Amino acid sequence: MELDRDRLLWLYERMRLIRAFENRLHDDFAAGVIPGFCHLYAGEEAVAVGVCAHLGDDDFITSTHRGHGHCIAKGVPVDEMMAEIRGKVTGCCKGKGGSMHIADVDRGMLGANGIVGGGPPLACGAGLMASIRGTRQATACFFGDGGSNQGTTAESLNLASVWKLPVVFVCENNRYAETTSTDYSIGGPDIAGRGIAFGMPGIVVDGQDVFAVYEAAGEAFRRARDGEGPTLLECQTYRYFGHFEGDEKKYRTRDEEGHFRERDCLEGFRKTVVAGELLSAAELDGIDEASEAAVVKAVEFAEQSPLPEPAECLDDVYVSY
Amino acid sequence: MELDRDRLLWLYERMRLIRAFENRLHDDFAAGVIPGFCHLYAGEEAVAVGVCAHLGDDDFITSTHRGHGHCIAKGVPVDEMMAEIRGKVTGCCKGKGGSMHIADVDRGMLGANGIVGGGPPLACGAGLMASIRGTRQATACFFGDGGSNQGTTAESLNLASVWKLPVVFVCENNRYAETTSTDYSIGGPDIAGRGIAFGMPGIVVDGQDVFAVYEAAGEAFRRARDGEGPTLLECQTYRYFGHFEGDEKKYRTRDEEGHFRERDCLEGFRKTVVAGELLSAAELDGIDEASEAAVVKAVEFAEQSPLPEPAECLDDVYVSY
Amino acid sequence: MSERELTYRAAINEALQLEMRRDESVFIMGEDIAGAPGRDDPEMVDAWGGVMKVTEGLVREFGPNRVRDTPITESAFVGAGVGAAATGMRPVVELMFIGFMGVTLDQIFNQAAKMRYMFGGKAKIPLVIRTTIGAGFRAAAQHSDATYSTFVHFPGLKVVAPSTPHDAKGLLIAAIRDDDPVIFCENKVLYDTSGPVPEGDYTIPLNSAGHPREGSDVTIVAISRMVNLSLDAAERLSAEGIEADVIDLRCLSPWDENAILESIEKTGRLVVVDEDTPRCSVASDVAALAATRAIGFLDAAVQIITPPHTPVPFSPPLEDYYVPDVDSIIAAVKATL
Amino acid sequence: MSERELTYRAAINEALQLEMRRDESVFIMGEDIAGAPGRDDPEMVDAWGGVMKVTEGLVREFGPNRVRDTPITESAFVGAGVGAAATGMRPVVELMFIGFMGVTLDQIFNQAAKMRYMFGGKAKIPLVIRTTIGAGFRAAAQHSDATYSTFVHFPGLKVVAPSTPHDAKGLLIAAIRDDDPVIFCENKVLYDTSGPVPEGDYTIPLNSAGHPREGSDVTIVAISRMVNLSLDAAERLSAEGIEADVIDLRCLSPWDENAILESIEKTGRLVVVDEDTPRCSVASDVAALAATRAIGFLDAAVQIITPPHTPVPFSPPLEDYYVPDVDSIIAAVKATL
Ligand SMILES: Cc1ncc(C[n+]2csc(CCOP(=O)(O)OP(=O)(O)O)c2C)c(N)n1
Ligand SMILES: Cc1ncc(C[n+]2csc(CCOP(=O)(O)OP(=O)(O)O)c2C)c(N)n1
Ligand SMILES: [Mg+2]
Ligand SMILES: [Mg+2]
Repeated sequence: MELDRDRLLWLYERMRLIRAFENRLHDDFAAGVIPGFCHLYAGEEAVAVGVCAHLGDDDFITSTHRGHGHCIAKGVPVDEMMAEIRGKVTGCCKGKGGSMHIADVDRGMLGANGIVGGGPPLACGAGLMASIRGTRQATACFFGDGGSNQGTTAESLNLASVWKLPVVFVCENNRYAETTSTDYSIGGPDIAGRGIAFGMPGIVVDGQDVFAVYEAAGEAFRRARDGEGPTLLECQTYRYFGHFEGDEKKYRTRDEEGHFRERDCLEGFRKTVVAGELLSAAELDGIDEASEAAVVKAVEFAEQSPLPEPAECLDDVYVSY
Repeated sequence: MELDRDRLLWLYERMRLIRAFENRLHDDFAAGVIPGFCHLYAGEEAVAVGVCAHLGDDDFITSTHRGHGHCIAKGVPVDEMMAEIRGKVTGCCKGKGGSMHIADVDRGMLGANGIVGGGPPLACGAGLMASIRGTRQATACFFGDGGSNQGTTAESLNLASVWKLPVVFVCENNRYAETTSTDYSIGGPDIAGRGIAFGMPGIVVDGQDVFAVYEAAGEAFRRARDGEGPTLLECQTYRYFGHFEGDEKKYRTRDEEGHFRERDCLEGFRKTVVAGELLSAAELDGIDEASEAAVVKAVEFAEQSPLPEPAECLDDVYVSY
Repeated sequence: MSERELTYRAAINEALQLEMRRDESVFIMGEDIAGAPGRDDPEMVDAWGGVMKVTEGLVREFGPNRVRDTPITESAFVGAGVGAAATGMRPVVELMFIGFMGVTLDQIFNQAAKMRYMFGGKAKIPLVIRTTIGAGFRAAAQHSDATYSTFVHFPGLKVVAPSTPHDAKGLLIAAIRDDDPVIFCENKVLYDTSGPVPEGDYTIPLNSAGHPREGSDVTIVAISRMVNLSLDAAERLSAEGIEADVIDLRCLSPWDENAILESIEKTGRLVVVDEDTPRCSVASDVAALAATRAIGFLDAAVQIITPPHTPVPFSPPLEDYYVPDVDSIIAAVKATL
Repeated sequence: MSERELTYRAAINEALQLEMRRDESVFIMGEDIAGAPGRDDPEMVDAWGGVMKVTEGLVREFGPNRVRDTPITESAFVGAGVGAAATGMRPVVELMFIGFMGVTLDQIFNQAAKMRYMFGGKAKIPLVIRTTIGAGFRAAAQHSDATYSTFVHFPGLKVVAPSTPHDAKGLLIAAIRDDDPVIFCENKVLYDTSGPVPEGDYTIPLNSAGHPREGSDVTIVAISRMVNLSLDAAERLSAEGIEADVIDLRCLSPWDENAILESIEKTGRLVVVDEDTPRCSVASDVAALAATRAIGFLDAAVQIITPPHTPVPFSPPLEDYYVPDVDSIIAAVKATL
């Protein structure tokens, strides 16, 4: 894997920023200042970051209800994100979308999605655009283990396969869909195999290891851009918090949580790069601090931003009507 | 395979009756006496019959737009079918459904379906009923190669798999969905593999050979009734006529048609049972004649039956309103 | 003698419990309606009881065979409800939010709704789909719709939207016993509201309207949570000497047209309050009913209060602007006078 | 100088052709819109040109990259249209029959329609979904709906339903150039009808009404094929001295409310003719418009002519009973006099 210093720093920075962002939201939700539903990505950072490391500004991603990590990995500014989640007019969706619809089309982030399975068809569309135009743009399509059961996902796997669309399907298998374990909901030995059945490579990846994700995604995007068609990566990971904020997580044990926390992606990264003398602990500590600071700044930005005027409710439905 | 004389006779009778019924409709459509869309099953008889041979009156099937063969195999009387297809009040749906919605719930035929992919969820429901009640009733779910791409089908495969529903999914892979060849539309090496990916046996079956279908379906229904869960049978077959009546079949060659006509299920059956001295040619000839006669009688019944009164349009929407 | 009070949530839970006890063919399914499916650990059983906790406790009484958590496959499990209903069961399926209808509409609109008709009356589909409607949760555009109009439009479906715990229980029991498919719309914002609910079972006809307040000056026809706002508006109007006749349009299809027409005859003025968006809505139907069958009685233009023709926005001030409020109802009433 | 006549089908085909020539970002997709996808044999190319032959010939000119046959996966390919539109293309997607909306509604209702709004106006979705509506083909309950009301109900969508070849071409070109998602409803029964269609490109505003006949006695507002029936009715009424003002409501959302209101002001009488089923329909909207904004001008109860609240039956006498006819329109007009 050819990962230079800059790339390594970027990976850690992004993962760390996601962690800081989500931890802060966890606290802020508990403090009652976050309206609506809030699904946090903490624990799964290696997936979004290892995947998006391969994407430029004119590549695309589609996302899920658990979209903050995808946004940050794709380069959406945290100030605008935090403002959006707080419902402020300076938010990336002017307060109209909130956490569940956070988006930044100009940066290729085609939206979090409140509909499980809503994203895969859209990802096919971005891929189709590139395919028809003959560009080398690629699209990453994130969805969960729960989302893998949705018919729209299966249809999209097939469509991308038969049209050889430049789409990388990234299943974030965090073992649960709300309270429902994959032991219960997934027919078949794994999710990756569904990709194979629909005619593409289907690969199980350690989603706690950003290097593993980075490597698997690298080959997948190469294939995609070279016109060889889609790939399905099943990244095995875990969410640290509840399904949404407020969830008591009665459906899983603290033991299980501990087991996964021991395989934390940030810790793992730190061990590897420090042991391998690729980056120093001090550099990483610096990123830790910078991330926390960036989030503090984002919260300040959000708090100081105005709410939208009520009548703005009426705008932005149509380009013209 | 334990196929006694009666069973052999039944298989041939049913296949032959379907063939006669569909050939007659082909002619009648050309003559302009059949209203609406008409999708004929000729060529695929071995599939419906080999599958339904394992079903009793209290078992269920779900069907497709190409449903006549399924009806006949499940025991729906051809008189009522022909009357329905002609829009007569004596039809099995009192003229309200027509060819595309032909049904007979009392005989476990849960309806042809105008929606590709409409049937599989319904089949899960019939299976669920049996599963919750703990009966040994089984359900066969017919769908096409085209239908195998529909999200509802994938969802149903998964649901039946995780709930171990007593459903046998029968994909009638007749190589085309309208004009679209499976070479174009099916991602992955075959359709059977999708069953495996969703956690059930997925088996490719020669759908021109009623014995092969009968045998594969036998094991599948045993599994289903014994609580071992669903099976996907991909039966490779061919439709002799166009997608619907009026279709010029420009998307395939006469050569290809000839190739499949050479592997006709009725001819194949005849050869096997006569060579094996299981049934005599004369017996089979007798069935041929009886089938033609039954269809003539069905047409007479239909022709002599009245059309519904116009205002019956208003009935049967609700049980009460 | 003090009447027993229950929340809207508890009233629905009780209706399910009573019907499941009464009739073996009733079962419920949906995503996480029990929670932690497949786990034996007694600490985990009933981990959620539904995202809104409406089905809490039922899995403990009836077990996972009749209280079924589903994978996220609305087409398959709603369709399984249709298939189970066609073959003799009485499924109650939870569609978590009405905005999720899009991933399963075919099974509702083309299968459940049309099956009986297409089959010449030779099938019945005693299916209930429970779903949640309504804005106010800051749940944004895909989780806040109140788009029951979509279902009212389709022949073959029945649609109800109770506004009180009492009606929720009685209508749900009626819906479960009914032999046609019923879309049962629960307003999320009402779950924590309380009201008197009789013990034991009772039913409310699926084609009836409620009449929570009598008055002779103006008719207010309202749906679901809008009934509560309309009653508040009526209180305030009463203080000014304006007496509103409030019709609770709890049954949307079929609906009690006569209740509306009789009230208009009495008052000569009509205000319609609906939380669904305005185009092709129940609100339009009510106004159209007036235009086609009560025109001679109308003394003023009909007033319709609905959200604007926009999706539901996220940010609190935007969402608050979106949902009709008491002031707008009062203004509409005054505009008819 | 004789005007060129084209069929409704050919007019639509021409609109697609012109726009595909003009703008590289326009492409079309749907099931069998060319036919025999993937086959090189020149005899097979364009084997169908769409189930209704509307797209015939386009694959020969534009090739399979821009004229894409799809597998049967409406959610995936309609959604792919949304995604392609969001990323800079102008897709025209064919949904073979409007009754198939149920397998893809989420991509239309929750994605295409809401995306711009949810994203704070920072996306545009220049998507056209062409679909077919209407009974009369003996195609039974799932292939005969005219349920555009469902789409009119949803904020974020535009909906048009042309009744003439001329309007079909001009509205389709406008729809393709429009930056919002448009549901374009083609009436199957109209495909073989002919009328004058100018050469070259022209657009018709997506919020306009047609006014094919002027009259001062009664307003008839009609949609799609019902316009033709209404004009026939108007002819017969004219023979009796009754002059109908016929409004062709070719644009359903947005719609030209003023055209309707002005006509009612002039005539004082309103008949609405719609092939969609009655509840929560465009017909209700038109009547509601009258009730809310023209009540002072109405001299008679509004009359609404629609099919009954039933699915579409198969058998010819039943289907003929289902669809509104000229006699029923005439009777409705007379009831207003
Ligand atoms: C169509 C649809 N069904 C149900 C839901 C409710 N819901 C939101 S998130 C979720 C679980 C999703 O699980 P998964 O795909 O594994 O993603 P994760 O939450 O684990 O990241 C469910 C059921 C929804 N939003 N959309
Ligand atoms: C949801 C839906 N999409 C499209 C159609 C139109 N259609 C009817 S049959 C058919 C082809 C079906 O192919 P397949 O499933 O292989 O069945 P076959 O006709 O070969 O028996 C299509 C596209 C439909 N009826 N329903
Ligand atoms: Mg998950
Ligand atoms: Mg086929």
